[in-house]
Amino acid sequence: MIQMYHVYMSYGSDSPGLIDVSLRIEKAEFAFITGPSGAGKTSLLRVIMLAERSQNGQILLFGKNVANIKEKERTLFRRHMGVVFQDFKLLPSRTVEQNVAISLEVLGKGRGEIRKKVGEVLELVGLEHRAHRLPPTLSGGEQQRVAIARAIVNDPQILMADEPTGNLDQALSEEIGVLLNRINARGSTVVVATHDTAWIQRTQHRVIHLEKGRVVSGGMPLG
Amino acid sequence: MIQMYHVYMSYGSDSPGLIDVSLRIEKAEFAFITGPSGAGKTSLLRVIMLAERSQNGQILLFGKNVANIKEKERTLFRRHMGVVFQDFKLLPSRTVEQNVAISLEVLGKGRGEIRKKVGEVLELVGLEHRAHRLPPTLSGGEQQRVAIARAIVNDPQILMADEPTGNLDQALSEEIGVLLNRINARGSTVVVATHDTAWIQRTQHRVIHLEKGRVVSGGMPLG
Amino acid sequence: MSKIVYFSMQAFRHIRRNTVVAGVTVGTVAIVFLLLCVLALVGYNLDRLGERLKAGLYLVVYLEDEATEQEIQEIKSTLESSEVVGSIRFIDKKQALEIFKKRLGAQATLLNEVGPDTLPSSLEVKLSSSEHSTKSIEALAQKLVSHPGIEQVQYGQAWLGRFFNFMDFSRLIALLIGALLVFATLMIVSNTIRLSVYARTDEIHILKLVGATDNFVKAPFYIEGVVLGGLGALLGIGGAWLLFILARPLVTIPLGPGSGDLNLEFLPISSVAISAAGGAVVGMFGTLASLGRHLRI
Amino acid sequence: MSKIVYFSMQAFRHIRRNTVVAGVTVGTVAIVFLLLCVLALVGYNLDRLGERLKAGLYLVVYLEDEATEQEIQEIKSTLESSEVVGSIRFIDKKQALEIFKKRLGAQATLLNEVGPDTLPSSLEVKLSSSEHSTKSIEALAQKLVSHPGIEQVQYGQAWLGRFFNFMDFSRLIALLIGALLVFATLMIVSNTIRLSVYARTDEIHILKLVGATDNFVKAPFYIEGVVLGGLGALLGIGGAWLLFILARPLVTIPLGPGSGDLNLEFLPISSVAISAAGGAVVGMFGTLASLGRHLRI
Ligand SMILES: Nc1ncnc2c1ncn2[C@@H]1O[C@H](COP(=O)(O)OP(=O)(O)OP(=O)(O)O)[C@@H](O)[C@H]1O
Ligand SMILES: Nc1ncnc2c1ncn2[C@@H]1O[C@H](COP(=O)(O)OP(=O)(O)OP(=O)(O)O)[C@@H](O)[C@H]1O
Ligand SMILES: [Mg+2]
Ligand SMILES: [Mg+2]
Repeated sequence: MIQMYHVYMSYGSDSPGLIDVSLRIEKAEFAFITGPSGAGKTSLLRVIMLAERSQNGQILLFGKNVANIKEKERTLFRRHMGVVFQDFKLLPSRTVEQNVAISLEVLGKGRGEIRKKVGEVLELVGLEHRAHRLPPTLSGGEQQRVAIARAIVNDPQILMADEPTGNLDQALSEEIGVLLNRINARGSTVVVATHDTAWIQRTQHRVIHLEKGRVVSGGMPLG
Repeated sequence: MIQMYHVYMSYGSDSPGLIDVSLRIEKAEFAFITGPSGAGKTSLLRVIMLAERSQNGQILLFGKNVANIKEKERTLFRRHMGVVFQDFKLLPSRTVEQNVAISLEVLGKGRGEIRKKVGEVLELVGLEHRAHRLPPTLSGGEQQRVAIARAIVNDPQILMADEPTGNLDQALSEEIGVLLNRINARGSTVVVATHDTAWIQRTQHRVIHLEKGRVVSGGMPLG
Repeated sequence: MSKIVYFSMQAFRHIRRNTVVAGVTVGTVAIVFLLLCVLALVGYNLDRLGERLKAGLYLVVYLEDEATEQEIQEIKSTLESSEVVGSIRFIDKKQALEIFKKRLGAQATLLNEVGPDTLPSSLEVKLSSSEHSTKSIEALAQKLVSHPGIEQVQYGQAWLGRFFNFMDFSRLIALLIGALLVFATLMIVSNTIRLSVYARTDEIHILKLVGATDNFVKAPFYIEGVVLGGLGALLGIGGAWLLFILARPLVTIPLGPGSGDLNLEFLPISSVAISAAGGAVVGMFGTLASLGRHLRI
Repeated sequence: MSKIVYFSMQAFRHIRRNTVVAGVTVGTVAIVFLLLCVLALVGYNLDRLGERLKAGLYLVVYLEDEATEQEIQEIKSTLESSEVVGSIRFIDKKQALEIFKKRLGAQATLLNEVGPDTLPSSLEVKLSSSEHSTKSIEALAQKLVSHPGIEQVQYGQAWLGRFFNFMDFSRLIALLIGALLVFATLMIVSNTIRLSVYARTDEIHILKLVGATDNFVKAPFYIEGVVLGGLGALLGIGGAWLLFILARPLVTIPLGPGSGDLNLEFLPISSVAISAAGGAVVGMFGTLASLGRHLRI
C-alpha cells in the first residue's frame, strides 16, 4: 500500500526533513510513527499525502510510482486518503458541518448522502451538537475531533492522523483509538503519528520509530 | 493572587463557557486545571488573562478587582502574565527569536538585554538552532516550545499554560515539567491546563477539575 | 448544473461570512466605475454640445459678379453632392448689404453712401449636423475656391473653427484619460481581489490537501469575483446617475441666440449595460490574475 | 527616538515579508496618483493655454469725435488704474481706417469712397496676462461705457469671449472630476490598506494578548502606511512624468499667427512635493481608518 525506498526529502540545506527513509506499510495495516519532536513524523506523512516532493528515492502508493506524478493525478490520490493534521487545518469561515462535508463534496457526492454521512460521523466523534458552529468558536479538543471527522467521513483507503489526541482527555483519546481500530478493521490502512505512549502500549500495532529524519526501527512489516 | 467568586461567562445562549466558578490560587502556587474536552479550561484561562469578560461575579488579580478595568490597565496586567496558548499564537511573519522577543519589547527593554534573555530561554527549550526560522517552517512540537519560551522570557508573576505538552514527546514533556517547576520555585504562580495525567500524577500540585463549565473539585487551596 | 448551484452557494456563503472584504471590494469597484462613468458622462455631453454647435457652422461662398447662371448651378450641384452640406440659401447683392450692415452694428453709418451693388451675391451653406470633421469642411472649401464663378469662400463664424480644433484636442485628451482610467480600473480591481484571495491562501491550500481539483477551488472564487465586480459596477453607475440627477438642473449650456439650450443627458442604456458587464468581466479577470500562483501545492 | 527606530524596523520587516501585499498597496496608490497627476497635468496646461490666449484678448474703446483732451486723459487714467489692463495704445482716425480696411480683406474696396474722418479714433487696451476672469473684464467694460467721451467699448476678438466662457465651464467640470478623484484616491487607498490590515487581525490580537499597548501595535502599521503611501505616490508621479515626456513632442498647440506655439509643461515641483506628501498622509489616514475596529480585545 505504502512503499518507500531510500527516500530523501529536505526543506533546504539546514533542514534535512527525511534522510534515507525506507519503509513498507501493508494494506489494512495499522502503524504508529513515533520519535522526538522534530524527528520528521509530520514530514513523512506530508510526503505520503503528496504535499511535499522527495528529492531522491522511490515512493509507491497503491503500487504506483508517484515520482513524477501530475497535478491531476495527485488530486485523485488524495481522494483516497484521509488526513488529520497536527494543526487541524479547518476552514475558519465554514461551519463544522461544512468543514466535514468538504471531503465528500470534492468527490461530487449528492447533498442527501452528504448530509447523512456528515451527521453520522459527527455523532461518532461526539460533536453533533456543534454542527453549526464555526471552528474558531470551538475548544481545542473539539476542533481536533472535527479534523478527525473530516478525515474519516469518506472511508479513505489510507487514513493518516498526526497527533490526533494531543488535545483530548484520556477518555476521549481511548474512544478515538477504538474508532481508528474499527476503521482499520474495515480494511483501511491507518498511520498514526503520536507521542501518546499509553496508546501505543495498549495496542499490538507496529511502531515506526524516527529520529533526526531517519527510520531507527520498525520500517518493515513484522511478519 | 487569583481569586474568582461566582463567576459566570458565556459565549452566547448555546455556549455557557463558565458557570458559577469560584476558586482561589495563591501566590507562588502551582495548579493544574483538568477536565474533558470542552469543559472550559481555556475559557477559564482567557478570563484570567482578561481576554474574555465575565458577565457576573467578582475576579481579583494581584488583589485588585478587574471587573470594570480600562484598556490601559488591562495591558499592564497582561505584562505580568505569560501565556502558552493551546494553538500557540505565534506570529508567522516573525522569526522564532523575534516572536520570543515581543514579550520583552512590549516592556520597552533594551536590545542587548533582549538578545541575551531570548538566547537563554531558547536554549532552555532546546531551540537555539531554530532562532532565525519562521514558525510555519517548524514542527508542531518546536512551535509549542517557542510559545513556551515567549511565555516565560519576561519572568511573569502569573504563568498560564494551556496544554503545553500536547505536541511533545515523553522526554521533552518531562523537561518542560521540570522547567515550569523551576519557574514556580522562583516565585511565579503557575496554572497549567492539561490532559496529561502522567504529569499530574508525577507531581503533588493541586488539581482544579472542571466539567461543563463548573468547578467540580479543587477550587480552593489545600491548606 | 447542480455544480453551478453548489459553487454559487459557496461563493455567497463566503461573501456573507467576509462582509468586510466583500464590502471593500465592492466599494473599490464602485468608486472606480463612478469615476469612469462621470468621465464618460462629461465626454458624452461635450460630444452632444459639439454636434449642436456644428449645426451653427456655415460656409459663405461669395460669387463673382460675372458668374453665369450655369456656373452657379454647377456650384450648387457640387455642394449638394457633398455629404457635408445640409442646406443652401442664395443671397443676392441687396440682402448681402443688409446683412453686412446688421453685422457692423454701430459702424453701419459708414456704408450709408455705398451703393447696393458693391457687395457680391453669395451662397450661404448650412452644414449637415452629423459626422463631419473640420478637416472635411476645409477640404470642401478648398475644392470650391478653384471653381469658376467663385470669388471667395469664408466660414460663417470663424471662431467656431478654432473652437472645433480645441474640441478635437480635448477629445484626444479625454480619450487618453479614459484609456488610463480603464487601465486603472482593471489594475485596482484585480489588485483588490488579489488581496482578498491572498488572505485566503490557507483556505486554498487546505482545499487542495483534502483532494479538491483546481477547478473545484477556483469556481467559487470566480463567481465571487463576477458578483462583486458586477455589483460594484452597478453601484458605481448608480452613483454617477445620482450625481447626474443632482447636476442636471444646475448645468444648462446656452448655445447662443435662437439655438436654445443644451440639457445634460445620461449615458445611453446600452453603455450602462456594457459597463455593468464590464464590472463582472473585470472581477473575473481580477480573480484569474490572482489565483494562478496560489494553486501550486 | 530608539522607539521610532524599533517601530520602523518592524514596519520594514513586515513589508519585506509580505511583498505581495505591499506591492499591491504601492501599485494601487501609484495608479491612482498617476491618474490624479495626469488630470492635474491636463488642467495645468489648459490653464497655461488660457493665460496665453488671454494675452491676445483686447478691448477697443471708441472715442466720441467730440471727446476733449481732458476726457481722454481721464479715460486713460481710469484704464491705467485697473489691474486688468496691460498696455494702452491710441489709434487715431486715419490708423483706424487702415486697420478696418485690412480686416475687411477682399471687401476693402467697399471703403474706397469713404473719407478718413468716418471712423472714430480709439484706445486699444491690451489686457495684462495674469489672473483676470472674463467677469472682471466685463466689469471694466461696463464701467467705461458710462464715461463721458466714450462712444462704445468692444472686444477685440469676440470669439475669445465665448472661448473663455467655455474654458470656465470646462474648469468647473475638471474641478469636479478632480474632487471626485481625490475622494476616490482616499477611499481606494484606505480600502487597500484596510484589506491588508484586515489580513493581519490575528497578528494584532496576538500582540495585544502578549501585553502590547494600542500604540505599540499601531505604530508600525502607521509607518508602513506612510511609507507605502508615499512610495506609491512617488511612483505614480514618476509614471505621469514618463507619460508627459512621451506626450510632449506629440502635442504642440498653435496659438495662431504671431503668438508662437504652446509647449506642454510638467507640474511645478512644489505640487509634486505636495502630492508625494499627500500619498504619505493618505497612507496614514487609510491606516487610521482601518485600525480602529481591530484593536478591541
Ligand atoms: N516548511 C519547513 N521548512 C523548513 N524546515 C521544516 C519545515 N517543516 C518542518 N521543518 C523541519 O523539519 C524537521 C522535521 O519536522 P517535522 O514537522 O516532520 O517533525 P515532527 O516529527 O512532526 O515533530 P513534532 O513531533 O514536533 O511535530 C524539523 O526540524 C523542522 O524544523
Ligand atoms: N469563541 C467561542 N464562542 C462560542 N463558544 C465557545 C468559544 N470558545 C469556546 N467555546 C465553547 O465553550 C466551551 C468551553 O470551551 P473551552 O475552550 O474553554 O474548553 P476546554 O476545556 O479548553 O476544552 P479543550 O480541552 O478541548 O481545549 C466549549 O463547548 C466551546 O465550544
Ligand atoms: Mg509533527
Ligand atoms: Mg482548551
